[in-house]
Amino acid sequence: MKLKNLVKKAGALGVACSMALGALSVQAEETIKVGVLHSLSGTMAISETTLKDTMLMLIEEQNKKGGLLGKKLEPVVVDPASNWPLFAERTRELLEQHHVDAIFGCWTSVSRKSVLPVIEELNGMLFYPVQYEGEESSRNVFYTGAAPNQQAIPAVDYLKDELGVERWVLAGTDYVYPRTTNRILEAYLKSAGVAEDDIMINYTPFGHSDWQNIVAEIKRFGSTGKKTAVVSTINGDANVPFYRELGNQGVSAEDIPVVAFSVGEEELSGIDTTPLVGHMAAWNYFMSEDTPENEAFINTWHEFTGDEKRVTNDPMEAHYIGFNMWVKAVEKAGTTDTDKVIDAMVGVEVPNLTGGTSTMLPNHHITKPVLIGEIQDDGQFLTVSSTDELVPGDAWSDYLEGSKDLISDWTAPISCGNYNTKTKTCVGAQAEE
Amino acid sequence: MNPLNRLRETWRPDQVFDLVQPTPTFDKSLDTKHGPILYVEDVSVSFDGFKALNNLNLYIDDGELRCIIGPNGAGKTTMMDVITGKTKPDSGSVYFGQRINLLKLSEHAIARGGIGRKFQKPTIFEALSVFENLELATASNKHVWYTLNHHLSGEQRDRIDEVLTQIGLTNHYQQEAGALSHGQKQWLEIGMLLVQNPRVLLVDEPVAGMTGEEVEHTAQLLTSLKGRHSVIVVEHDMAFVRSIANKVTVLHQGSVLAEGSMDQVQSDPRVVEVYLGE
Amino acid sequence: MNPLCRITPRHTLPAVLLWLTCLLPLHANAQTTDSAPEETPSTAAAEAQQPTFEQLVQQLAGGSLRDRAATVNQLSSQSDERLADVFNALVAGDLLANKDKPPVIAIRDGERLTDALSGADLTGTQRLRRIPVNNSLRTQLRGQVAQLNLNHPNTDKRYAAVERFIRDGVDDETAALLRAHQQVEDSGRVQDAITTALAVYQLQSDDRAIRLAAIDELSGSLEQEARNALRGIAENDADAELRSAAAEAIESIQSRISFYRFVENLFFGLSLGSVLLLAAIGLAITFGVMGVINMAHGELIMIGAYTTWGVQVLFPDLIEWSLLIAVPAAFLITALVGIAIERGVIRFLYGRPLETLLATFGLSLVLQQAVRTLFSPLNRSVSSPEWISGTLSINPVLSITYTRLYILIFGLMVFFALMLVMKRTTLGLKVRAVSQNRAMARAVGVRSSWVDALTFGLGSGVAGVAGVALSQLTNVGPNLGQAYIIDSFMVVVFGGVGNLWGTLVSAMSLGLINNFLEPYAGAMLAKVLVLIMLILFIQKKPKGLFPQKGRAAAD
Amino acid sequence: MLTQRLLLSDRGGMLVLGLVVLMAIIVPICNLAVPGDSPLHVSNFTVGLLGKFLCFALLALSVDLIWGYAGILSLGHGAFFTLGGYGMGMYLMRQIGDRGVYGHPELMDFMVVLNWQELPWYWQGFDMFWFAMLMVLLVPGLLALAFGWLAFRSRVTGVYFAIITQALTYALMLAFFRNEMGFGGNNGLNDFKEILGFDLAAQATRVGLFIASAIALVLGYLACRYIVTSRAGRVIVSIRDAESRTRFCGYQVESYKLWLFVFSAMLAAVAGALYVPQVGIINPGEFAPLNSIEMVVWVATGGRGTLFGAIVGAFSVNYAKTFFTTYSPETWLFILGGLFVLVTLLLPKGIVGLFDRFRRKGEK
Repeated sequence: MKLKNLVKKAGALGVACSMALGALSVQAEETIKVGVLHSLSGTMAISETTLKDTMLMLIEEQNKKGGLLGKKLEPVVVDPASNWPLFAERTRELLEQHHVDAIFGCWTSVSRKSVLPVIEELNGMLFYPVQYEGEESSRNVFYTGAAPNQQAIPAVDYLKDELGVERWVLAGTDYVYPRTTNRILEAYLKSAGVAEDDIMINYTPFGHSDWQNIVAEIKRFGSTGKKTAVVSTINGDANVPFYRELGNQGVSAEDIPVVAFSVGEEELSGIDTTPLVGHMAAWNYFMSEDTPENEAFINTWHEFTGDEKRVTNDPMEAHYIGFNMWVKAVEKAGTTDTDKVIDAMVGVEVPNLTGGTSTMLPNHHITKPVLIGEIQDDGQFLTVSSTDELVPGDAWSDYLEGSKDLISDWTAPISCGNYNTKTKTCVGAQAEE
Repeated sequence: MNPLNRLRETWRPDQVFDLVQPTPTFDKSLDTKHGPILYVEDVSVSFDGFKALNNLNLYIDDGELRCIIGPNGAGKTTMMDVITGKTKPDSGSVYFGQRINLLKLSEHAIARGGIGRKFQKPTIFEALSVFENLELATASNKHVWYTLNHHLSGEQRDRIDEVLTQIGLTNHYQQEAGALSHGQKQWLEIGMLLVQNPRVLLVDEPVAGMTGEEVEHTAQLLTSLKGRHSVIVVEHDMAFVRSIANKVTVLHQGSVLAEGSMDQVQSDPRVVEVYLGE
Repeated sequence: MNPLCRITPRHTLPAVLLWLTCLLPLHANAQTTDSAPEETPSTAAAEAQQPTFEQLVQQLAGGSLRDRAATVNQLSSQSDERLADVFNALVAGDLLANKDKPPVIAIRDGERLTDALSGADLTGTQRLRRIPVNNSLRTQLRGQVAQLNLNHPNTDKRYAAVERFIRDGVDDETAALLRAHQQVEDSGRVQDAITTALAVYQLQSDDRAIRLAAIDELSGSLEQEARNALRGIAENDADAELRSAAAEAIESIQSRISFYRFVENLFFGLSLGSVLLLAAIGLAITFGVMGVINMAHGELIMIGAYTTWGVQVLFPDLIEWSLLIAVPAAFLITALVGIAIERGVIRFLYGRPLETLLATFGLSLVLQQAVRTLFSPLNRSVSSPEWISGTLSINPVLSITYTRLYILIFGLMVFFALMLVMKRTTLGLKVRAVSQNRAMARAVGVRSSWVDALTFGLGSGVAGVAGVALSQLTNVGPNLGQAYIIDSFMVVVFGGVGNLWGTLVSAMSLGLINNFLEPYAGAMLAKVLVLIMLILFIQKKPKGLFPQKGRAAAD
Repeated sequence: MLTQRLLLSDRGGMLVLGLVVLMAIIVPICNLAVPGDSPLHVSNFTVGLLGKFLCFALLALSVDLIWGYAGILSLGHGAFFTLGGYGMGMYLMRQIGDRGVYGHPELMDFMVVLNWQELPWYWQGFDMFWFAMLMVLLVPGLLALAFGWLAFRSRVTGVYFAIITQALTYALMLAFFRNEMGFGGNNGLNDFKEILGFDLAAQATRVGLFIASAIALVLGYLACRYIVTSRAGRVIVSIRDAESRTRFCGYQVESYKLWLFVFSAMLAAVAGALYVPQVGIINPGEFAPLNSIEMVVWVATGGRGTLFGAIVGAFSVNYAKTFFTTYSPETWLFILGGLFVLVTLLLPKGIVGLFDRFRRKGEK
């Protein structure tokens, strides 16, 4: 009797297991599949869900235009749940189980780092839409967000030259993007003759909510009579309490302006912006840009979401550019074969939403305009400065000890992500390839 | 105490490394040549200002069966807690034999040293069988590493059989302990004390909730222990106390009110007053 | 003198502003006439090509920001009486324009729109858009406006104006202005500020005696600019005596500052403590008194915060009152959710505290995702009413933010209200009875299930109320709860489970410790150190700061 | 005799263990030998997934040992798991050598970015596999020893213990997030190249790691069985059911708890060390208190107090998570959260208890 039950139990488990395996191996169909790898739950859902919707919209629009190479595009959405190992696992799933031809995804640096080995191993394509710290280059990744020289350095230039800022607070969340950006900025400022004493660097944990001390300290730091500004690489959730504390302690944008690299329209839509008016952000796109392309994009977005109040932001534009570049490259290559598309990508030009034309560079970064905007009380930005020409993204910073001699060039004959221009060699891991 | 001394006290080797201290070997040093095996002297305990024990003095002779009675709140259970190391008194001293200061030992060391305790509510390991209950309690090396590989010796098995007979559970030895009747659980708990071969047995209300027949059986069991072990019984049931005791101590408000034979005690006017006053 | 006496109620501000708009043109005139003599030659030369006031104002509507700045410059040399109105509106974002040629320029005052040039009523005109201003422009405008504000009836405004003079540097001309004003000034605070401003000005004098006197004067000032000016002398001046006098003055200022900084730190610590208290106090009931390890506590706080948002969305005209409405609303809603949780899940799990942990953990996931699905994963914007924003500045180095102050007071009020409920009402009595001995309480006729539901509802409701307060400090989004749950448990455990006083003391002391560690260790390490201290403390006192004593607690 | 004790008397365990062994044999064959287009082929993705589940199962085992048997709820087991993972991660990082993006022969890439000049002392020795593995066991073991010694000695129990273990893992998380700690901050350790000279991207290495995890799970299971079926195991259960009785039987309750806690921590660390090369990244997020709660939920779902229940729980909850995050990303938290509530309410003994109930019904 007991034995029989045991057998039954085993049988049930076996069936369950085989169902499990079967369910996970879905067969490919006659469409071009596009992987969408953005967290829909967990802490990052707040930022990434919008990007998933953007991708769905772009794919839908492309299908309306007749798809690509005569085939329909099919989005494959998975949820890596803000869990970094899960990002790697999902990437493997997208490439191995679903056989997607390109992946659009990731937000945080750590998620990209987690995905990187998998995407290289399985030779996929990843379009990464968020501003990041640089110091990386992969043949399989296309960086459509800003590198530090496309965001941080122009912003500091603006503060220095236009507002006459002499004292600098570099405040950031303690992770790799602020660390690297601040190191670059520190080196840059020092090279511009700013004294050590005039730079204050402060790091806080993720989601830091008690800013009383730090804001008080910034206030004191800014009270020496020299014009002071805060360069903020504070991440996501910590921003609201930070700005609220600034407002409450009476630090106005005229006294100590804050220029942020991670605060966009979407973040502002969750904040009462009245006390923020005049603080700044540096991006490559603002929703308030007055161009026909942007107007069309915003209209499509509102139509797609059915919500007239939804805002657009910089990473969305990055996906817009990245997706159009990929479409163009596939058309140019006439196939979705990864190697051919990767080769076709370099040099592709598509219009961006701010009235210019972005180009994919040999280092897999793109050219972008740099805009500085001031926050208005309606949660939008007022562009106060923009570069005259598009700035090419730089994978390796010129201001860091380890990387100033490195360049990235994925075209022949160099074909290397970290090529040392002095020793004329390809260093590190890629040396063998 | 100045801070330095206090620091020194906290970092005394036996305090710091008390986890790895060897078990004190009691029997060799247990010195009962002056008669009493347990000395409780001037012990006071208070909880939040309430004095549970108030300068209590109590001496138990080797091999004696002593009954302790007293109204609720007289401090009977607290006294047991102090002897077994569960509660540390505010003042006073408790000696086991002439030399062993019980206040310096932890509960398990006191138990290993030969003072067994039965709780008011039967506490046995309900998930284990009767035999396993006794096996766990059996006197042997109780260190972690030893128990990891240990099997019962023939001698220990014999001792368990013997106790099983003594407590009348021979036929139930495979049964899950949780399924025993209330009385049987009480006996099993006494049995668990016996397999440890204790010198002193503290038995808290052994017959509460028992049927008449069971009470009789318990009385027999306890009197049979006299001589080999010192037994301290705390009980409310006067008839039961009369049936087993030759010496009775009456506690009241944390100290000894009267001591003597059952008849002596019952005729003591202070005792009468305390009991009638209730 | 009590610094608090100097504070004027903030509510009078709008009324005063209105009055001001009537008065301003006069000062504007006065101002321009004052400075007229010096400027006359150049102004006269430029007069020929200079556009009219009307043209300039219309120019404001178009062009780039840089053009606008130039226009403002030109305007400031104009002596039109409408100028102050235009500037005030521009800096406040109340100057509107449409795309006509030439554009209609309107000034917005609440709902009312008036033409900036003709003063005609334009209320109801469509397609008027705000004329954008940026920081540098705003700074420029503020400087202009500040001069005009020196005679403002509001003390705060006058004070701010003098402050701005100090900051921008006092020259001969402004010094004369200030001296003149000092005679009529009746507020001590503004008097002091003017004295400082003049002393800063005198530091630059050629007369050594005047400079020494100025240093002496400034040694009593807490103004940052005063210190900077002194520092300049202490470091660079050629005169050794002046240098040492300045250094001494700085030292005496520094010792006062460090005292105020200590007071500030104390306040920061207490304020952080009050946030912890609010977050933890509901848990002190559900976990401390009832023994339910309520992992969904954070989500109840979140629901409270969302209620505030909901109130503001439902009654957009009542922003000033929204918090007062939200407090009872949040209490009711979260209490109901709490009662639902208790009846639906927790009542089956009494006596199994560790299993309540698992079930409520599941619930917290469900609640979070529910909020994501219902309200989107984005943060919601909760605005702060006027009366809660801003600072109470006691002196130039010590100011206390109203939000923090109110939250501190609010936290204590909630605490004492809860204390009263627990100690003075029959519900409190029954709660304590049930928590100590469920069977006994039932035997004496307490309906324990009813008490359980109400107690849990009470704890949850308090969590919701905390959410209202937190919505003024932090993000209102699905992750709000998770940010506070661990801290809340730490506070309750540190204080001693089942002891409300313990919760208060532990929240405040954790807040203070954290705050005093932060400057030395950094925000991150400070938190780690506090946690380690907590772990070690629990080893020493396993039942927290104020353990429950007696026989019942022994087991 | 030992076989009888460890296996034969434990039918559910035999069954589960049998399945694990079967999986460890079939999956590699189906992955390596069966051609890719065959329906029997098991993809690399599935191998990785199952390998991860095996590590989680080992971790669940360690939680169950301490919670299910000794009744000590630790909400900080994620700390030991992650520390083990970091030990392995440090070894793997050192194996990168000069193949990092900056080509520095000794320093990790993130150290170059932080402008560090030399390798911190605590990174020394991790280039040797044996040393790294020793540390994988020792560091979490010593942490558990110190922490447990303090906590058990002062009789911190139940809820209090749960909360301070949570504080422990939370403190570690915050500490490891700091870049100054020298463990790569939020990015953690990633981009590993090879283990013991085998290329981590190679299929065979993955299968090897998968088999190693299966072996670790089986050995871990047998070790746990050995403990719980010994007399020490009975003492441990007695401590759970009647702590003071056990104490008055002469057992030093604290040292039993302590050694079990240390053993459990080491088991968790081994799981972490095997987990890291398979998922390719370790970062402080693994320390998050929520992760540790989730581990407890696996055990509760599977059935606490039965070792194989922990394995069943780890596999089923994680499988459900994988399944729902793929096929119903918007609602998986509802389903998972609801599952936890229902399991605690309706299945106090977990899935295993459910089977038992069916069996008992069948017997009637």
